[in-house]
Amino acid sequence: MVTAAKEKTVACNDLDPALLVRAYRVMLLARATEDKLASLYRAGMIKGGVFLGKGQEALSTASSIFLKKGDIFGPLIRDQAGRLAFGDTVLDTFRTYLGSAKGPMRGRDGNIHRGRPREGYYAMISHLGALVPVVAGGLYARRLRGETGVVGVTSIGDGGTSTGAFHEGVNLAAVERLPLVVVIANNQYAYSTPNSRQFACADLLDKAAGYGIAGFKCDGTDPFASLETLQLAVQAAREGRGPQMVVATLLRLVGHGEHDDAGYVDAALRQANVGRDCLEVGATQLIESDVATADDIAVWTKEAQAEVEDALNIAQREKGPDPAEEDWQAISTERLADGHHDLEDE
Amino acid sequence: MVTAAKEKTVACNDLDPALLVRAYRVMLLARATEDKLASLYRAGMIKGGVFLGKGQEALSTASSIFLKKGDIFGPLIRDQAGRLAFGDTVLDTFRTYLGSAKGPMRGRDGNIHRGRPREGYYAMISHLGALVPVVAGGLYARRLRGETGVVGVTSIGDGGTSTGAFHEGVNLAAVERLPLVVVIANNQYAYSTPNSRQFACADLLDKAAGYGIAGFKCDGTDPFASLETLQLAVQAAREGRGPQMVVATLLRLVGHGEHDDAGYVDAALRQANVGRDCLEVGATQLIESDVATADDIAVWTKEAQAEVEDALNIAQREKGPDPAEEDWQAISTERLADGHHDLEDE
Amino acid sequence: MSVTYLEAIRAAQEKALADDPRVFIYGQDVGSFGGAFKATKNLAAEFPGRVMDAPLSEDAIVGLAVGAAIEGARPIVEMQFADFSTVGFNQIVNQAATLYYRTDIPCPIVVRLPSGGTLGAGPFHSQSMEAVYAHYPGLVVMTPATVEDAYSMMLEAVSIDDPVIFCEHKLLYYHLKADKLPDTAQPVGKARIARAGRDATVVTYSAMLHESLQAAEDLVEEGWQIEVIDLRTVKPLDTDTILASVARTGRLLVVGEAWPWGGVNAEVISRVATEGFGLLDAAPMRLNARDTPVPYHPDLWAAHRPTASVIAARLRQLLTQ
Amino acid sequence: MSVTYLEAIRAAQEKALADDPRVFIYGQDVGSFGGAFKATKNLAAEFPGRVMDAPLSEDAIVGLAVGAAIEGARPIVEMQFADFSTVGFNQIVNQAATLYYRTDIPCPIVVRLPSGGTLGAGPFHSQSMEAVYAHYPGLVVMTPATVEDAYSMMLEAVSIDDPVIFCEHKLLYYHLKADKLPDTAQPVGKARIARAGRDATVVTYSAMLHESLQAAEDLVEEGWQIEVIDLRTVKPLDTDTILASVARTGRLLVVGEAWPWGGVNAEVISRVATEGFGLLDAAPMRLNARDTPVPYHPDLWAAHRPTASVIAARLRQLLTQ
Ligand SMILES: Cc1ncc(C[n+]2csc(CCOP(=O)(O)OP(=O)(O)O)c2C)c(N)n1
Ligand SMILES: Cc1ncc(C[n+]2csc(CCOP(=O)(O)OP(=O)(O)O)c2C)c(N)n1
Ligand SMILES: [Mg+2]
Ligand SMILES: [Mg+2]
Repeated sequence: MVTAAKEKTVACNDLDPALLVRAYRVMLLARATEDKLASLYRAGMIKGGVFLGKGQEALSTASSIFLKKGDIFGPLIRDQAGRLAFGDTVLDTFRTYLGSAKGPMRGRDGNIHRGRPREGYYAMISHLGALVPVVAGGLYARRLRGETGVVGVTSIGDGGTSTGAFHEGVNLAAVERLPLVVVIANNQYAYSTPNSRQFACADLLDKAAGYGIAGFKCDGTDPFASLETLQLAVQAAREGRGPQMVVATLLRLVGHGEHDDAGYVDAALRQANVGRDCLEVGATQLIESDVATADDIAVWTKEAQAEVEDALNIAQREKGPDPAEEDWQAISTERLADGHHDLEDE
Repeated sequence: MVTAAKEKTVACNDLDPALLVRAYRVMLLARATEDKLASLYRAGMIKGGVFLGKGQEALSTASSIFLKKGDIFGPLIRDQAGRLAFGDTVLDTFRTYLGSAKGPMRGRDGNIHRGRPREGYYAMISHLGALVPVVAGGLYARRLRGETGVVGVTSIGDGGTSTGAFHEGVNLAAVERLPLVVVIANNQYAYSTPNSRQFACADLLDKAAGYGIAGFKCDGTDPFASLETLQLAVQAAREGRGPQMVVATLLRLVGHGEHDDAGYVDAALRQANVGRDCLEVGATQLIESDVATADDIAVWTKEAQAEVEDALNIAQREKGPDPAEEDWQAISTERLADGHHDLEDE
Repeated sequence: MSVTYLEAIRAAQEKALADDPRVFIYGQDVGSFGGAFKATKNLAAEFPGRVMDAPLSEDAIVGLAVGAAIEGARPIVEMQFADFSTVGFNQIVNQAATLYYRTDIPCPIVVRLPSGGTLGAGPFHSQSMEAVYAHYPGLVVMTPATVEDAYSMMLEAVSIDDPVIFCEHKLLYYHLKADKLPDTAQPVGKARIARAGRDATVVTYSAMLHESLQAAEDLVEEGWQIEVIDLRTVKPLDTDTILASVARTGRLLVVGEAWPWGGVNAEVISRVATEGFGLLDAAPMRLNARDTPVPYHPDLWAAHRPTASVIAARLRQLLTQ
Repeated sequence: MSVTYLEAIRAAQEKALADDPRVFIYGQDVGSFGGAFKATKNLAAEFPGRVMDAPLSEDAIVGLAVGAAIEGARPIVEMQFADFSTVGFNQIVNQAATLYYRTDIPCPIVVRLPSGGTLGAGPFHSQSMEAVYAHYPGLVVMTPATVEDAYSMMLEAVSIDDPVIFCEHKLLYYHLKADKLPDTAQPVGKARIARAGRDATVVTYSAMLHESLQAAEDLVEEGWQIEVIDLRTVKPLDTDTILASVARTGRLLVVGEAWPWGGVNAEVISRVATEGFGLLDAAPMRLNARDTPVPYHPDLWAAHRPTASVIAARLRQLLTQ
């Protein structure tokens, strides 16, 4: 049983430059996608909420970039970047927000609830914490089938750690010694609620020992540190060392949703290290470590924006679902459909 | 914020001999009561389950004996002793098991679900963990009203620590810095489920730091140690040092309920220190520390048995509730009762 | 001046806090932020220490309220969305709802559930859970449909000694307006004839009241006079008012936004069929949402729940059968 | 040889485990202990690693099952008592029930709920939650009343691709016996005429089937022939069989053990009233438990739920009105 909560300060030197570039480009793509979502929201072109992960791209990318085909990723609200790194597309992102019938949710569910579970990309429900045992269950089934070396990653916020579902899920994963990595993005607030009204432990990482699982800590505004930490955590899980908890500190640089101006965020936090923009930090890191030049980054940024425009153009031309063609069935076994549907007669 | 998990090995010398005697006599009374409940069950005189706390009397007594009028006690399944120490009576115990209309539950609820909430003695529902936030809420209301120095104690098993309710409740209490003492009776099993299938932490006390609350540990088979530990914990809570977690190791010396022969319990555990009978340990302690003689204890035992017989005699003569006289209302506001009660017409 | 449905809820909470020191509010983001929908705006500043942000723990939030109620407090707890009350479900249906029956101690808590569908809200921010709670003994379930009721029923919810599930409809929050807050109110537990008529009775509640009133209006030019009853509370359910109306009209349509299996509509029809069978001139009818999760896309959503035109169409069937 | 209702459930799980490697069982004490009621006795030894003790975490237990189902497994999870499913409620109604609609991926899990009242079981070990689950889209809710159905419906529950809430009645566990397990079965989703009659129809399910059959028997000497329909599944609800019976008898009594507000009884009456209004010769009736928590004392419990004599009395009213 691994009980020691390890803390690791990371240098970038373990990471392949190609990976660093790939990760950074995902971050750029996520940012460009979200910037576009924000404008669409402001233009009234998205019905319902828009929930962005600005400032969390580094951690989110790191969460899934070490996963392979056959692994499981259960992203949460702020994981636009991690989704893209795991194989989600900008097109499917827009399709889901715009309700395209061609999107993975076919207009039935929207925004951050998208996924392609058959491909290991699970689709969250809104209830925070609820995804933790589901990802654990996916891993459990894989092991039962004899598959080894599979890893599952899921993420949660500081607020989500207060849910019973989080607790039960992490504890169950620990008992079953499942290869689950739980990434806690401690962005200081749950909607408007500061950490002081959310938990009383000195450090969220103190929770790891309480579950008897390994713990890692990193600066979530630092892409290199996030990558190296997640690489270690994913590797440990893959090697059979049971669940791993990663606690990253950072700040969300937008509102909870685009309707929210985040006026409650402490100005001092915005100025502090925790309030850094990981894209800026990453750019400096890449340049200083000679992995890329400022020009490279400018080009990638343009390319990301172009990709976003292209995807949006496609998604905007796609139709939404036709209510008349829906089967309006919530179960798959047709013969067991309950016959009583008043609205159908209309 | 108190985050250090303290461990304390206790000597008996801090405790008033009168308290030691009182505690031991409560333990004897609880044991005598439960022995009688077991025979009533075997004789088919109790309908429904009988759930006993044999082996846990020391810890349970210690849990509530330091509480005062105005404090809150939220006992669980194995707390016959703690209930008695807090002011519950043997008579009400039998009344509740036998369904007497004069019992605090008036035949509406039974066995371990009894309480007198107005007197700070809360009545558990079956769902484990669910009482934790309720006791926290009681303390919250007291503080809001300006009362200080109030303490609430509630208990939970090793199994109950896996519930979301436990987690949410303890965390909330920590955030609110409520004077709550949570006593975890780690009796090695949840029904038949051993700790190895319940949690993976090295020690349940490791959870305290994860909530940012103080932690104590004691040998739950040792009455003196249990008393001294709880005295410290209750005092710390009373002094405003926030929630306190006490983890005690012991074994339940009966089945989960009287229908259960506990055949799943590891024989080695029964032989080990954890399998000691706290009543025997307590007797030795009292005698060795010159607080009582073997004769005293024999007399007290007889007196406890006599008290039990007397109470049973009364309870057995009392009537159950008369269905025809029940109001069959689940809400107190009569004018808002829903008018639709088919069975009433019969 | 005009006041919205949401402002009425806020004003009622403000008055409750001002009038009764036992009242406090507990819920996620209800403090200085004023709540996800601003139903507690400024209340934390106005009533220091009595309007508190809770951890993200619905089970513990309701549990805390029950404990506080045992000690004589009168907590109002806000669920951020009704849909999230599923994780506080056990404390509501097994702890709060059983307390009085078991221990003779009332449990005066109010659980606010921002309920019902809105544009683009999708499967987990749109649910109508009134029927689930009404099924459990021990709960009062309120479903105000007007600004006046939002205000007066919230006040009464706080003042009665029993647990109240207060289903406020999000679609009405900002758009539904009244000139002013009411001074008097119909007693809780009594349904209201929102529109008098003689040809058929529509029984409905919450946001569907407005769709139903619109449908009734649309049928006027076809010569039909539709009576529309607003249930106001679904538990208790005011069977008498319903039966009296059906006695006049002989025809019944029940309209609700919740799912079709069971629920308020089934209960209303069942009561009329069992207790007022002879009053019916034609088979009663009902309109619910469809039996799927509430869809995200506006077009799907519009086809998922009853709307005025669907209600009107169904009424035409009812009137001519 | 004879086989009990409980043994049938055990045998069906055994067969499912033997026939399909994707099946596994997860729940508190289901492993070497064989479950609180012994519904999984010896299965852990027979199928190593596939029948596992779970931590005391209903939410996580159901969540695990959903995740496993996504990966193609077919988990059976046991709640120790139906009443405890309230703490796994969110995973059932929001995670499992919505998966197929949202993602097009079926969710073949079975949630076993030991349901209903027994002597001295009290408020938290007696509940009947079928109506609560049936209200939610996306769930199949089975309520077997016979040994044969306990067996064949459990097999079908495991084999269909959708989440099944399997409400097994604890009162039937040990006492209800059959000569042997069935080879064939009526399809799930079809109700069964448990006793043919011509004077009135009783629609019922689960343990109340046996009270209703007894009542029907008691009325024979008074010259009445009562038809008794066992719903078998409450969602889907086999409206056709009910309507066909009411068409023959003209009279309907619905009997259930759950609470009166809403629920199966309301849904059945509502369907008959809306779809078979003309078939009724008299007002339909219903019998439920009373609207309080299920009481502990045997005398209160006996007065809380319908029994054969109460059903017979109500039938006499129905037959003579
Ligand atoms: C169980 C539950 N309760 C309430 C909500 C409403 N809600 C959505 S996001 C949010 C705050 C989440 O905070 P955190 O977990 O820290 O994640 P962050 O938004 O900061 O990324 C809340 C309260 C929810 N989604 N689920
Ligand atoms: C939420 C919930 N799930 C299941 C049960 C059924 N149950 C009653 S006692 C018990 C075992 C409890 O174990 P533990 O918490 O260790 O306490 P102990 O019985 O050992 O004192 C279980 C599973 C319950 N009461 N509540
Ligand atoms: Mg956060
Ligand atoms: Mg235990």
